[in-house]
Amino acid sequence: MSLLLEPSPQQIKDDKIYQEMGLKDEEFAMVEKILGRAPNYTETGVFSVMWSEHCSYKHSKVLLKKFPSKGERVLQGPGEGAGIVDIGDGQAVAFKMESHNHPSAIEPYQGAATGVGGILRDVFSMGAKPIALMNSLRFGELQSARGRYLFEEVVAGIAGYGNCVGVPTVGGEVQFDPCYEGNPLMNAMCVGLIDHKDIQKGVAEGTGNTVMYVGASTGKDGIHGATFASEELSEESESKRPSVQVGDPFMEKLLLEACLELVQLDSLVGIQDMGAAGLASSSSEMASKAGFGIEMDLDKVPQREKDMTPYEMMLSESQERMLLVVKKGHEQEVRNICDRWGLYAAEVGRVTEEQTLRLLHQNEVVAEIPADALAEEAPVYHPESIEHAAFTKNQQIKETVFHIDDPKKTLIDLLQQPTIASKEWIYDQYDYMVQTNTVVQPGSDAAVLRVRDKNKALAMTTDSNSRFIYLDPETGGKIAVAESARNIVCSGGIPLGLTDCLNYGNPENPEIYWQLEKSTDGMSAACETLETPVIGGNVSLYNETKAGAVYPTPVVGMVGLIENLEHITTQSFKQAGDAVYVIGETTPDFGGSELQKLLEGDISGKAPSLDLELEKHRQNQVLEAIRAGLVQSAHDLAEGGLGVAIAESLMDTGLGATVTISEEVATDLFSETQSRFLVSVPAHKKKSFQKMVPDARYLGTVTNDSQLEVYEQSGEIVLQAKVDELEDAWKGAIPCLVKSRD
Amino acid sequence: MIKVHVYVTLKAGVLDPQGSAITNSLHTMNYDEVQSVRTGKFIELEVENTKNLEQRVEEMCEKLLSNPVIEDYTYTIGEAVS
Amino acid sequence: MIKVHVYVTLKAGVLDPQGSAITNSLHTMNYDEVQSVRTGKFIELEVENTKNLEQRVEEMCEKLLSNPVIEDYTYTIGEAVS
Amino acid sequence: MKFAVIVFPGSNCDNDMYYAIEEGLEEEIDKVWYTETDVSKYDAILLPGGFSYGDYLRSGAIARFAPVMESVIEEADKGKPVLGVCNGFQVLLEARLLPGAMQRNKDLKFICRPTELIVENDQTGFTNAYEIGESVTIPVAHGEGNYYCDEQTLKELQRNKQIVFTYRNDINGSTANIAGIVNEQGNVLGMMPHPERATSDLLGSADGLKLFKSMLKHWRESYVLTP
Ligand SMILES: Nc1ncnc2c1ncn2[C@@H]1O[C@H](COP(=O)(O)OP(=O)(O)O)[C@@H](O)[C@H]1O
Ligand SMILES: [Mg+2]
Repeated sequence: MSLLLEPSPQQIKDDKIYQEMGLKDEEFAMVEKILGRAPNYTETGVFSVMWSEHCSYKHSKVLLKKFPSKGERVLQGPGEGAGIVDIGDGQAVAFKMESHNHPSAIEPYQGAATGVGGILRDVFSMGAKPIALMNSLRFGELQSARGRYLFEEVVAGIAGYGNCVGVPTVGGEVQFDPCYEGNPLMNAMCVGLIDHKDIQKGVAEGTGNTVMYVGASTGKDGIHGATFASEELSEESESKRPSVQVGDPFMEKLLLEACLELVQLDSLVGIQDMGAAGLASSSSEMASKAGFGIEMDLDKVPQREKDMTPYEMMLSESQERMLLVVKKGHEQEVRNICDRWGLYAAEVGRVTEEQTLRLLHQNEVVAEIPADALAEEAPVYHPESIEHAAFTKNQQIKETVFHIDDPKKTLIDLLQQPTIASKEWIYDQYDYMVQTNTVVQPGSDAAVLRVRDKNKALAMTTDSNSRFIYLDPETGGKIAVAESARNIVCSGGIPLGLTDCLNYGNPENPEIYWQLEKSTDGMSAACETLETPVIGGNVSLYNETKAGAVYPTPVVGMVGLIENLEHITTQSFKQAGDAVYVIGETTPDFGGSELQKLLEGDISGKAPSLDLELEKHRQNQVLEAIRAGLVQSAHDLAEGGLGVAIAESLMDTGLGATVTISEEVATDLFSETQSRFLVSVPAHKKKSFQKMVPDARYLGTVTNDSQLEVYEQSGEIVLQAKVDELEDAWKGAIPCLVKSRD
Repeated sequence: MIKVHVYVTLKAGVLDPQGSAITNSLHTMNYDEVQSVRTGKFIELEVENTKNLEQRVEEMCEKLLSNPVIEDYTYTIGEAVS
Repeated sequence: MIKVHVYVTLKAGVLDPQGSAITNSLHTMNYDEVQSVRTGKFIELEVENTKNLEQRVEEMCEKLLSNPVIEDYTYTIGEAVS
Repeated sequence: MKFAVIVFPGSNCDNDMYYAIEEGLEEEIDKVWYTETDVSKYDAILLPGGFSYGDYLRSGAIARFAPVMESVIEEADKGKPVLGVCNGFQVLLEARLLPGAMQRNKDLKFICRPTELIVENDQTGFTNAYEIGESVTIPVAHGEGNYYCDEQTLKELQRNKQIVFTYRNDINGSTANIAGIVNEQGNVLGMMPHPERATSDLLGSADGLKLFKSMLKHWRESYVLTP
């Protein structure tokens, strides 16, 4: 009966109801042309979600094509649930990152939780067993009660979901900046392990094969509020209010286990999770990819609420659901597995020769759309691009050189900056050990997981310094990729490839589009040189509030292969007497640095430059030294420069260090020049190390007195601090910010 | 002192996985007469009698005790005791 | 169909960390009139009308819905509806 | 020695437990599905960590009624070793095989970290390879590990030496810093920390392996050597 309240095709057209669903006039005209008639309400809804930015990438497709996505090891590039890279022994690693920014801003706990759930399904629907979760988060500076609430709840939501499913959350990154105050970012990444033979695709092929629905029933969750013609339906609007997606990690765990068994069935043709745009996208994409069609009987879709309309069922984003295509006659095999896991498997349709998505409801055809039109033929835009005024302005600003009176105080202040401070408060809440493969726990440059029964391990990291990208999108884009690779290399790994999540403001604003264009150029260039193909990713645009857009924030999630367990390296100093070196020259680079933010309250100027060839060379050197067994610890120099890196290498070790720097104290200790590493080397291997890495500069030694002492060449002491004191400042900062009250 | 009872429930249409798990469990325990279970919170406050008690309780419910995005609440204000 | 409301509360003497956290939050939000907060569960069952309804509800509470080591429960049985 | 690790829907440390026995201890182990009704052929029963039934209602509350539990309770009553870790401990409490109850951690947050424990009783069939007063590092990962019992129960636990492990520092608000307890007969151990996560130095600690070694030693002494 609610069907009757839906506007007719004529009304949709005349009253431009399609606009409320997000379709533009010219897009609606395209739909009419494709169908040869005006679409009905359900069809309009399906087009509008499939042609949304989130599903169609209509503003970013052109840019994504630039990313290098091929490589010797790449088994699956962008286009499926997750990309897949070979790691030898018939094994491969599948990984992907995705944003859940908007839902996390509205309901932070559930938004973050369902973000984790979605990315897990992307990976296990490929047939891979999820072995690790990571995340990348952005918040305001925790000055407001709302900001702290968002932060606490997002972390709790990630923990609540991941811990319950039993996939360890092994790391991530978080930055705090006022630009994220009203629009936090929540990007989740999942890494899975798979045998080559088990790789699945989301395809619906073979006329007559059965389409099955497995998992939670469909409710009205997540149907976008703006897509309701609320005025016309006012008497029902209360009950039709779109509800927030709520995650059920327990259901996800059952679904995960069932899917890992299902992918072993020869009779399984294709499998895809119902993520954004739910049933609409999974069905049309599976059909389109395979060159077939799907006919679905919506009465057979398990429904959580009474009287759901086809529109609601197709657009619902209820969680923990999968769509399967099974060889005809083999449905019982699927049911058996699902039964064992307490899941309901419904036969909801069949694959058709004719390449159409046809939906039946109460014995009537309620939608008939060419499958390709939804998945492939979405409009593609080439928005206008204009150099961002902030860039123009910042390029003109002269370099500042800072002078510091009290280096110790500055170091402590920097260690308390939330972006640098210990993230223990966060990862203490994540079960990072379940599955018992986590060899390097959160807290080092990259997390490392062993591959069971093999003498190898996987290193993984997420990174992005959006301040640099804001100041200079192209250079900042390069830095994001390079920093990730540096983190992998410091752990003893060879970077294999990356997934990304592009978080930006409104691309219809030419300056924002320019940021998107330039930063992806920079990323692409870095990927070429560093040989890290992009095997998947996600785009999140329109991250804006009245106060403006977020910094351009392309987050990189990278995975590396450690070929021998003995190569596993962490950032912590290991033993008194070891020699400390810095690799790479230091110049005064303060644009976008933590020191600048600390002293001036804001960022400005030029981002540090990056020479990709030099970067590659240094990474090779470090990796070579690690693999030769010459290195005890390795750490990349990032936020806060050398001073912070040394302090971080001392945390929780009980050790100390005595080092000598040049006369440029501020620069030497706190500049953020790129392509630099801090390593420690056993005393008796100094010679071999210096031979292998001739441009390493000797700084001093690790000591056992739990003190950090920094001297100038002249012998004058610059800084002397108890490591305990540094540790307290560093560990106390975030708990203290969270507890503070207005 | 006045006792205030606050009942926080999930809005209609919001998934209640906990409720479903309890329903299933009751069924395996042969309580087949149970059709459905919805879970919520029951919060007891002891409050000094102030002016605008009702308004203040309502504020507390809105701001802290319930999450208005997914939950509804009701409350009862008891008799003053001791 | 009959609505049964079950209220599960912590036994007196059992610490309620969540209740204390809420009390503190309310105080920082300047609801100083709040003396103490105890949290519990509110469970709504929809039950077919059976014989011994009361006894069966009591059983469910004892066995599953509450843990007698730390919790007490009360319930109300509503009017039959449709 | 033949171990069973029970798999409830939502268990997620069952594999870890499996590997701890198979690779760490090098003994036999089967995964036993929660619908099985007879576990009598095993020499020891392990209830793993995780979120059985999503931890909905109260952790362990629903799993306690899983079909397999009747047989587990029967075997426990007969004196067979039963070890519940984390969620497994919570199930044992709900099943009243052990006294007390679990509440949310005092800070209301999940905590995951390596934790220092003190061995309070080295005379049990689970701890004979440790020494009393020994300090061991075994990780915790729980949101509801705040052990509660009333004063009288605590006195009994103390009198009967049922407290087996305590936390060196108060991490979750547990009564008397209790991390693990046995029943009066000493054959049922429940503990929040995860010994199966501490079975090799590569993972940060091998201190948990001794617990499984204790079980093996105890079994050999009590069943194999006696004719
Ligand atoms: N949101 C998060 N979730 C989990 N771990 C985190 C998070 N943020 C930071 N970490 C962990 O804290 C450590 C330091 O992070 P970060 O300062 O970003 O390191 P880097 O600059 O070397 O990438 C890393 O081990 C990282 O995995
Ligand atoms: Mg790093």
